[in-house]
Amino acid sequence: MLDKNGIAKRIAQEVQNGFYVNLGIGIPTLVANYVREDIEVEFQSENGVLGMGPFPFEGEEDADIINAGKQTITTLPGASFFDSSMSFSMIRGKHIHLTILGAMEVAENGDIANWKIPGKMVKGMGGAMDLVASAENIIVAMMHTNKRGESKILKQCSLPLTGVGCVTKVVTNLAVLEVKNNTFHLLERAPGVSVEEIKKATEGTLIINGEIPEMLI
Amino acid sequence: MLDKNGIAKRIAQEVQNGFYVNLGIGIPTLVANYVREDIEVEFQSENGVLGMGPFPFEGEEDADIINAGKQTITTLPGASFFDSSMSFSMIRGKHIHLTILGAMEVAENGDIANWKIPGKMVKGMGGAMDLVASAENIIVAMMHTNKRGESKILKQCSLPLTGVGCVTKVVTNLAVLEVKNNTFHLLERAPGVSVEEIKKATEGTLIINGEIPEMLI
Amino acid sequence: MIHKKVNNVQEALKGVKSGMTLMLGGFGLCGIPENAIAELVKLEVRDVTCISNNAGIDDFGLGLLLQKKQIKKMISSYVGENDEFERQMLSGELEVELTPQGTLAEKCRAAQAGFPAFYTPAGYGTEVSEGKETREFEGKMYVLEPAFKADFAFVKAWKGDTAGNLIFKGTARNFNPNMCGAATITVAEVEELVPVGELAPNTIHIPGVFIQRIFQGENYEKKIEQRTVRQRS
Amino acid sequence: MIHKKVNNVQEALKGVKSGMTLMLGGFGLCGIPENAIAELVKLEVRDVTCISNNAGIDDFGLGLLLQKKQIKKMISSYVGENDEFERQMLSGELEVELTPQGTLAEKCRAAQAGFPAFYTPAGYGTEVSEGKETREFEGKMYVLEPAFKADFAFVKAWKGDTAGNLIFKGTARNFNPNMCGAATITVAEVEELVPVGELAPNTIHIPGVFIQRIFQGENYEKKIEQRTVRQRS
Repeated sequence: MLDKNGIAKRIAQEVQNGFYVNLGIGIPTLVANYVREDIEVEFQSENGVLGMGPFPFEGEEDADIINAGKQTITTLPGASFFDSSMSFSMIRGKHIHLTILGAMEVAENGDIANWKIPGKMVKGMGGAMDLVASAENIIVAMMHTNKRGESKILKQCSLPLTGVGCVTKVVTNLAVLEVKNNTFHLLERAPGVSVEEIKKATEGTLIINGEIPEMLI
Repeated sequence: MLDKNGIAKRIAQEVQNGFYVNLGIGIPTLVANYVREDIEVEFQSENGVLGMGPFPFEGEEDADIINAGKQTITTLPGASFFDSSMSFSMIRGKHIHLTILGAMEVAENGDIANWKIPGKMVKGMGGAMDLVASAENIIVAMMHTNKRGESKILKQCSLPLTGVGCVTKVVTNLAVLEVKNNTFHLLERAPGVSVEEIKKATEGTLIINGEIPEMLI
Repeated sequence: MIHKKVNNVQEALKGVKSGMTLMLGGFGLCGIPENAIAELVKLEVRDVTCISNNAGIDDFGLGLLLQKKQIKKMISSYVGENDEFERQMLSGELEVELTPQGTLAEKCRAAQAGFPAFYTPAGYGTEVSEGKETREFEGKMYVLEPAFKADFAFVKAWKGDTAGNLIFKGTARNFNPNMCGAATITVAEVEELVPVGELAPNTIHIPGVFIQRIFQGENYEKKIEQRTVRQRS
Repeated sequence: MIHKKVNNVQEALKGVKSGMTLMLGGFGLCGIPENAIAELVKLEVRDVTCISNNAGIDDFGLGLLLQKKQIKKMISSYVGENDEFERQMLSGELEVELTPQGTLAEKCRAAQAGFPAFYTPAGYGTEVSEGKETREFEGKMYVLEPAFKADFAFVKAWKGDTAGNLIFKGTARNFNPNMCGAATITVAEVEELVPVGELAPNTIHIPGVFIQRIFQGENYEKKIEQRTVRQRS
């Protein structure tokens, strides 16, 4: 089974050379730490920066330079700043190759819910709705089940949707799943996790073809 | 009767303190020369400059700094450069207070034609259609009649329109006309020009109320 | 040139009244118009509608207006950092319209640029598109979103000149440029107000034409919401 | 960072074929991609559709492509400085689509920003709106204009870095930024190509994400169409 860093590490393998990548808050933010050094990649944050670097050294934080999670950041050579409208031009115009974000629920038709629990939690969608409506390559980083052990990989989302039919891949603490033809296709198992365990933790239709390899991370 | 500079001089009196002004090619360009020095004004050119100054001194021309008439220009302190999309945001968003442009025909309902003579002259509308569709204060600078002595101040435009119902004022070599309620209202006569002469040169409905003063220029 | 300088925040906010719709720049606490917000608290205007990506934190930013219950309605994309906000929203004291962030930015830009409405894919098929016109273009569905209408926009820039030209810094830029000229009156506060001619025309982010009033801001706190650092190795 | 630098104009134009739709920046001869145009002439691509505000003059800019009859269709706002253009248009050899300048700019920006279409008041009630969908918003009429689709965009900037970041100069900016990312492949040529890190992130007009290829341009002529000067007094 993977922890949050393990999920991030596995997703980092999906980052290809030349990709512009938008990382959501939470596990996705960790992905930047695990991308291979020989891969050319630039991270965009929708609040208006491209070419994000690591967190600043203590004492070098600049209140005017943050990411969409409101964390202080640095920039790498080649970085640029821009306004919100241009930031979403990049996103809506499909200039960002990969979007990695968290979710509360994912459904077998690619629907995603991650912004609202009616009556309980209403933080807002931030940039997530724009991202999932436009990105062609959306990887969700999430736990396979909730704290009560119930599956979050569903036939249908029960929470208000963030976007419809948009998720292409899901990486959880248990597995890597591809979303296509209204089903989840099991691609990889997390280290030490059996196909049976994944089946049990998955409510949505799960397609298992042949031997399922264990992740290499 | 006014010459081109006279028309420009009269129109310059319409420029109020605090106005951003877009000047079309031809007579309108001359208006900048006659605005009173104590008036705060900034000239915009739709190719992407605000705060235009006079032509450069010989030898100081810069191919990268031109106006929409492709003339080399200078900028004044406080000037800015921007892209075409932002330039028309200023225009479409009604941030420009006064548009002065030339015309081939103006009609009593405020229609204007200035971009095309079918089969003869097709230079294109440039920014004129955007300007007349959005500006709330449009002054046309033109000759009252064409070379054959025919009126260009019409009941209805015969040429393809640039915009509909948009012209607010016309300053010609003969008169100042206000366009309202689908009629031309004679406000001023050019020096030495009689009301009769203006009537004869005007095809559109002309309203003459009381004594018509001669322009003060 | 046309002078836009006013002497202080009081003059800059002249005409702001209860019941108005206000736009406020900033992302989280980054690039917010701190001086204008402090003055709005002092003015005790009430029942205002605020268009702002976020709602500040409990004791800073728009949280200060929330504390005093001056806000009737918030139009934002993310409001998750503010307990008082959550309390007022859940109790029904505060009306909240949540809008996708890119849609929020473009509704500002549409107002600035004279577009009445625009089609965006964001929110299609979700509750955000409920009751809204939707339309297909080349096999993809879009939602029609109208431009914002606001009485005042309050933006904060790094440098500005007396003609209203603005330059922003880093990610404090965010929504600020898109809100310039998107309201009837745009008020810019700047960290450094310079004489006209000092900003190179080629480096200006927002030309003064979009700004009605500009003033030299004071005592910027620039609070950091998430101070994240790494260790020197 | 992601490297966008190619070694020369030949490499930059790889894949350009007859029959394609090309966007070209510039206003008049100001800010046009001189190197790309020269190479298009050499490549002898034919039947291309060109989206460009103007069509150059007889012996420069897009006039060079017109001379060789390489252009099938021009989409422009103003074409009045070119006799060969007029001849080809009146004889029917050349198809011409005249579009209001602000609409032209926004059709580029819509393609860049992922908007399928937009409503503009420009051209309503004129032959430009004939056959197009029109619509009223709050008592004013608007025309629905679709985003452009193009295979290549050729833009010219003043400075650029190897990550594709661009800074334009003066009014040579014009349509260039709006065309970046508005075609499948955007090729930027620059007067000065600098190593990554030399352009301050806050001064970049167009981030490299919109650019696929960048190269150091050569031998810029920068012809002036209307050399207007005043006398020293």
